[in-house]
Amino acid sequence: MKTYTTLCPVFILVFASLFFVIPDARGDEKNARSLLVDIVNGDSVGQEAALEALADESDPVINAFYSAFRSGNIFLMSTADGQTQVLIKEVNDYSDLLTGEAVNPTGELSVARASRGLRRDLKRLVDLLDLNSPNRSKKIAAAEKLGLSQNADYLPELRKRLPQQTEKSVIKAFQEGIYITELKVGSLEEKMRAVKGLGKMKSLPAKGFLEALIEESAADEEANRKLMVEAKNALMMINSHQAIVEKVGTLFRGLSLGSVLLLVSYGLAITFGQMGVINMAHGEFIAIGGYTVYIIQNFFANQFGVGSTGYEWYFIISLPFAFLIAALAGAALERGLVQFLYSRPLESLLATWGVSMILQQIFRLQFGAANVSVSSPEWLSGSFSAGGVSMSYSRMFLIFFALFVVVLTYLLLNRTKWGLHVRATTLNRQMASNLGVPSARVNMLTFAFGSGLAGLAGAFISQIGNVGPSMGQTYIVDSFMVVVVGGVANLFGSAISSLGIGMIDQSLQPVLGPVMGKISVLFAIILFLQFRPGGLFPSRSRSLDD
Amino acid sequence: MDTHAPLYRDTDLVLSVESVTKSFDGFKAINDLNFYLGEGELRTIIGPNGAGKSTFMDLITGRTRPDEGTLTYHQADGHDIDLTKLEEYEINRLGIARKFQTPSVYNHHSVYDNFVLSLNRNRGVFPSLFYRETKEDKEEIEAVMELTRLDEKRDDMAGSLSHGQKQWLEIGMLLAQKPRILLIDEPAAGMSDEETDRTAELLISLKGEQSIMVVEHDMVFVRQIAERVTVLHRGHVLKEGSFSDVASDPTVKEVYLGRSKHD
Amino acid sequence: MKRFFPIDSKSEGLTLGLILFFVLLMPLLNGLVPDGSAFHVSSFQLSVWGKYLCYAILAMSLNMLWGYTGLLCLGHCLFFALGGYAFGMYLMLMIGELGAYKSTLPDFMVFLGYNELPLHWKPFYSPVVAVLAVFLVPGIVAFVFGLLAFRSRIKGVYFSILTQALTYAAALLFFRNDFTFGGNNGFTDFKYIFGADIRSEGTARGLFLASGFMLLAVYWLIAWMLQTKFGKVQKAIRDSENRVRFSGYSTTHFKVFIFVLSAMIAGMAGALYVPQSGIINPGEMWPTKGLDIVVWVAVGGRGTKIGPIIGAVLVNLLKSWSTKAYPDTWLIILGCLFVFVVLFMPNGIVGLWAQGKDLWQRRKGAGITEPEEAAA
Amino acid sequence: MKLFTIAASKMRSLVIGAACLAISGSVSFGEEDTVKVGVLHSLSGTMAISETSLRDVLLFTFDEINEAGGVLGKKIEPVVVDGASDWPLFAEKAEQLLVQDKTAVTFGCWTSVSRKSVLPVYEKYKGLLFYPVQYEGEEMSPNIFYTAEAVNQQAIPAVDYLLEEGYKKFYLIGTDYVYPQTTNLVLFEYLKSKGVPVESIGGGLREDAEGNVISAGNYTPFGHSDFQQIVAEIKAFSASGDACVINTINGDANVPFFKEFAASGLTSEDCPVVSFSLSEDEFRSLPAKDLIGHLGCWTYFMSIDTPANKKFIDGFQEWLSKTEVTGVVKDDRVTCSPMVLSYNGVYLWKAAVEKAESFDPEKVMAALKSGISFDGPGGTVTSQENHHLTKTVYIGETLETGQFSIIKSFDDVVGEPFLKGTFMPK
Repeated sequence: MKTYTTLCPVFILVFASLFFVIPDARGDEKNARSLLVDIVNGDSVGQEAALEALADESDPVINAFYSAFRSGNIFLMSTADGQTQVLIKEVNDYSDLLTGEAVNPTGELSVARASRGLRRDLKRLVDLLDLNSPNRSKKIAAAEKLGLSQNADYLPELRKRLPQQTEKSVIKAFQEGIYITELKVGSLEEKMRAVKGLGKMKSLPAKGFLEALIEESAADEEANRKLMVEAKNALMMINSHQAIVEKVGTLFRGLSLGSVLLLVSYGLAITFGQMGVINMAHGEFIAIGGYTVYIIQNFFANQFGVGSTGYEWYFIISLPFAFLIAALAGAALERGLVQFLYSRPLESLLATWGVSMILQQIFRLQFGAANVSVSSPEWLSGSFSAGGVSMSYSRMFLIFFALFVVVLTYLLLNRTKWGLHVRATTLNRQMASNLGVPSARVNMLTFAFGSGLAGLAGAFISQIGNVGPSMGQTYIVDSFMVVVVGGVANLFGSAISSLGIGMIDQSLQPVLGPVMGKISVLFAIILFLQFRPGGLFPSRSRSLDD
Repeated sequence: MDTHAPLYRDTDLVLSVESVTKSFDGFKAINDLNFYLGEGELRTIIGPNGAGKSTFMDLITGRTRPDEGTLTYHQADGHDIDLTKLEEYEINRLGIARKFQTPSVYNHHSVYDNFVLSLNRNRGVFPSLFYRETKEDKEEIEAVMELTRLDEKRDDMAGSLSHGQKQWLEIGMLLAQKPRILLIDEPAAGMSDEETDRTAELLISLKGEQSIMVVEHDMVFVRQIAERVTVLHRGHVLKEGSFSDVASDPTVKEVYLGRSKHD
Repeated sequence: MKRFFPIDSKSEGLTLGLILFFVLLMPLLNGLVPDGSAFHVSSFQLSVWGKYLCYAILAMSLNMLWGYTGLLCLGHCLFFALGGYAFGMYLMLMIGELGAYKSTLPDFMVFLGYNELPLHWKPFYSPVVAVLAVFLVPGIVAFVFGLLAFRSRIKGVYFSILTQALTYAAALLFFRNDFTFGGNNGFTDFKYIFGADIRSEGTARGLFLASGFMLLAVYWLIAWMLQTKFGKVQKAIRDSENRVRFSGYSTTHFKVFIFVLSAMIAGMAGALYVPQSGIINPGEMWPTKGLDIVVWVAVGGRGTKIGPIIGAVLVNLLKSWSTKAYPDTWLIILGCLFVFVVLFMPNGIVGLWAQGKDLWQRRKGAGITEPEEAAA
Repeated sequence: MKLFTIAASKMRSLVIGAACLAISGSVSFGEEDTVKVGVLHSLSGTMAISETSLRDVLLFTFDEINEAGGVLGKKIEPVVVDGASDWPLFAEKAEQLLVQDKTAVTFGCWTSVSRKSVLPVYEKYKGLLFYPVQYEGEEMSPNIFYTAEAVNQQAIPAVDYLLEEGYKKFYLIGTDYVYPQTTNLVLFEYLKSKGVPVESIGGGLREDAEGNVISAGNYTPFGHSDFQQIVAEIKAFSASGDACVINTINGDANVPFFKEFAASGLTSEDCPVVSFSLSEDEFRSLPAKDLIGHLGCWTYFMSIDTPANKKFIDGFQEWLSKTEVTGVVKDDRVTCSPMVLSYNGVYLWKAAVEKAESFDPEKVMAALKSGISFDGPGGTVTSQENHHLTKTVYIGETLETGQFSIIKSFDDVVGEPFLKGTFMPK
């Protein structure tokens, strides 16, 4: 394995080369692929030159190369004739970096690694190349990123490409990048224009730079008075916009936290709310869901290879499995234990707590005490950004799925015979049973359904959090709170309360910090229940005497 | 329907309920109810399911609060007390005792202790800690046990009594409180014919000493004890009068038999 | 006489006598029997048993609430910890300048850059204040929470869940470093208690005796209360709260009183526990600890006087033994025990006798004994 | 009340049992050719995630030493107890090891609170404890030897490296307990002493009434699972480039943090995260592809290419394959710094015992203080007078395999437990 030296100053040269045509180090024309091979094989001088030359290229292979290089998927292979061939591995297939032809590696492979500096340079190169990307959001991100670096070298590049842009949002991003850079490197006149422009477009990223500008200018107040006034104006506009953006951001984050709470507590709302069983092992059903995803992920990784199209499906496939396996475990628990305890809810608490301890230790013995790693499929990675608010795809998916669960549960409970039976049993177990509701089966199915929902929740949590033996413990107190606040036996109430708690938690966090935020929410809930002991939507169907 | 003028003015009143309304989620369980109970009177309240009988009892005993209207208790010394401001135990201490539909006794206490707990004294936290049974207390309990024919069961756990005996025990516990008003919810439910007869006898024997309100479904029983009957319908007094008057009233018949006309 | 010696039977008296004998014997074996002897009790053993006695007191206090009044508190660990913290504050100040920083301030304060002792710490130089606080702090917390909860008729499962949330929130609060109670590390490394060296054998004996006598005192208190009318009301609330309320009792007052008393006893147990365990940290308030206590009571037999003591000692002995003998599977063993107890021994170990008798009678087809069952 | 007959008999047997237990405890059946050594780690509960590995490596080390003839001719007889992530239980178990089992030395503890909990016990019985996990310092018990990394063997070199790399903005984030708070406070002072302006240190500051900074950085509760807000803040903080994150988040909470970090589109090229609590072992539970290029700083990495390390890893893997101890996970095992520091600890103890020619903790400690060297898998370590070790510090960046590739090393860094105030402007 070769080591490479850091190439920071090289980068500046790359841009210089955009204007002054520096003769290629080798003298002959090279395509992007051969330049990339140079980067892998070359010494620091060769890399420098190759990087410079690459800046003019726009071959998509550069992007693929970059992600392969950073994740150890570029290989060196000694061929029979003593030459070294550079291979790139995408999913499970190797191809020759130089020619792009598929290769079946025969010799010994060694991983080629990029140094941190080289990777950073490559990343900037990729960012720069993204200016030409057909993908709109990549283009915007690139323009913003370059602008934020306030590097004079990028200015001409941005200016040059601005007129070519057609889409409004892209134009805005380019203009923003130019302005922000001008704040630092422009003439006074340019600065004035930039400040005004940034204020007008309510540029959030510019905020810090404007503040810095004001501070700098304060030193020489006389000369910069006008600029300072303008900058303060712009800052005011930005601040008011920022307040809105923050609210929207908080809303989204609250919604997403609320959806997590909803998913983890909905199963409990059914087993606890509808059936009156205090299932302390609820958290372990969540863990069952998480581990199911883990097993299926490993299976797919073995079967199709990480990153393959087949692998990308693992998460979707694992959802029904997570549901089913948790539901089966739930059914087993109901038959084996819970059914004997319907008349003694507080004892179901104790017994299921014992079950929870057993399950946790079984997870530990089976999967090891450490958490296991579950990675998101490509289509759930990354985020979507709109007007300064960034929303990750996994969280957006989560919100939609929470909605789906709510609707599905509603339909099941209100449009099916089973649902009718469940509701009847909730109202009066004895009566329903006397009226011919097959209560044993209904109970089992209900409990299984609730547990299945917990499994689904676990599947989702695997995408945003831990999968481990005690992952369920994190959520158990929260889940009970959600159900109690919503009003036991009222699923709609649980949905509302989880969203509400999520929102309040997220709006308190920026003010109080995560720890005090959470504590305040808990105390608020305790107080709230003093005034509304039945929760948001109290049920009146309880028999009168206790 | 127009509101009734007070129907009962010929004896002293113990309880006046005026223009009381109570609704749950927009459903008016009690709707502009007016009701008066006289000293020593035995009143029976009947009405179809959902007429608001239980809610009515809940309102008197402080279990729920009215949205509108007044509930006034007339003390023996002439003072009036607003019941809507008081908690259940305070109302009970005024002398209003209530028996629930399903027998509500202390299953894990002996019959004797059930009565001890029902005596109308030493009911605060500290008085109960330092309470000592007096001769008087014993005598009172013996008397009630005899009345309810539970003296042979005195050391048995209440939980081991038969359903009918539990009903009697609860009635006895009410009597041990020496209340001025007895509210009794379906006393005959689950009793054998013989027990029902005895219950009727007991209630009639109490008449005059205590004011009694009985909510009952069993018409045979109602006929046995009824002096004055109030018919509740949709949270409102539909008819008030003697049993025969009420039984022959066409609207009452309609309410009980042909409700579809109104719905 | 029974009024002041509220013992129901000879066997109960015998049991109590045995406990007293045990409490007196252990320190004697520790102090009088020489180290090499087979009958010597090491001060380690003594402090382990001292801790079990504290657990037993804690279990008794919960049983008072759950077994006899039907209020299942999942946050009883909070009161235990609060009592422990209150006494721990005194112990921390008694370290004086013997800490790592040779400062009069507790180490963690020096550590976090405090220049001066926070105001609410100052009274804890006085052992009298500390002992009062051991009762008052849990008492006040229980009073405020209980008053709010019982007034708004929160009961059953709701009450349990709320108490769990309370202790969870409190634990998060105490985990904070700037809450002035040492954050996650809590209080450790005590040196002196009432002027005596906390590490000496004599102190260990003293603490053990104190725990033992407190256990007997609490036992006496509970037994005495049970045979008063108050005790009957307590059980009546468990069976039918409405009937009690409609018999002219303010169940709210009774419940608050019991809750506060129980919290104070738990606090006292915590205060006795801390010098013997040598540490108090917010982990003691974590919701699972609250469940632990419930399990002790359930295993021993709730609603019985002796059950919680048996349960607390037995479960802890089992835990202590199994964590060493089966480090990998002890959780499974314990979990199975809970499930077994709930399913087959609803009245715990103490209830086995009655259960066996009942079974025998039923087989004979005679007698109806209702299983003792606490109201939910 | 017949209930009590059974109660009484139960109680009776309980008391007898108790007496028996007490008696058995006081008798020790010490065999002449073995020496008892305690292993005190959490094998259940929340900390089992990390601590079970240390138990495994300790048992391996004992076997390795026993095969080579033991210590002073005696075979090591391990006594393994479970602290169960329960701190008072740690103290109890420590006392049990010292009093009942009469162990010559204990290797154990992970969290600071567990160490704080057992510290008085070791001081009371004049025992000896080896503590192997990076910690906040500010402690030097006469009865504890800290093979652990002190703050100046992790955080300071890491920051030096970042400054050297040209990073200008530092965001501090951690779990709300003593180690992160202390480390961040020390770093805050250090960064300021290096000329980093206060505005460039992110995460928030808290000051006391007199304006002294008493807390720097953003803190979350244990097991925190929602990092949306914090990552949004970091994204804004790093927008202007040259920013990095200094992460002292503990255990589990790292997973949601890194998942959120990656999901927001941030990569190590934009804003690297340097973590002090994430070793190879913890990395197994993190999705490696989200972590490429983030940094770690330890005194050992599994990827160290030396014969000593190769021998250690091979030996451990071989031991794993044939061990019959229950609960040992045999597949996909890695080695990491706390494991190696445990390993080093055992060998240092052995060397010290041999130097002192005694198992007496006080003599062993004296030998340790005189300076004993051991060529461990992470390079040579030397015990110091102040109960800490001099060792080599490595900076590594994570690869997609969950391993670290070493990018810089600092030789012979002296462990210094008391750092607070060191970097304050005088």
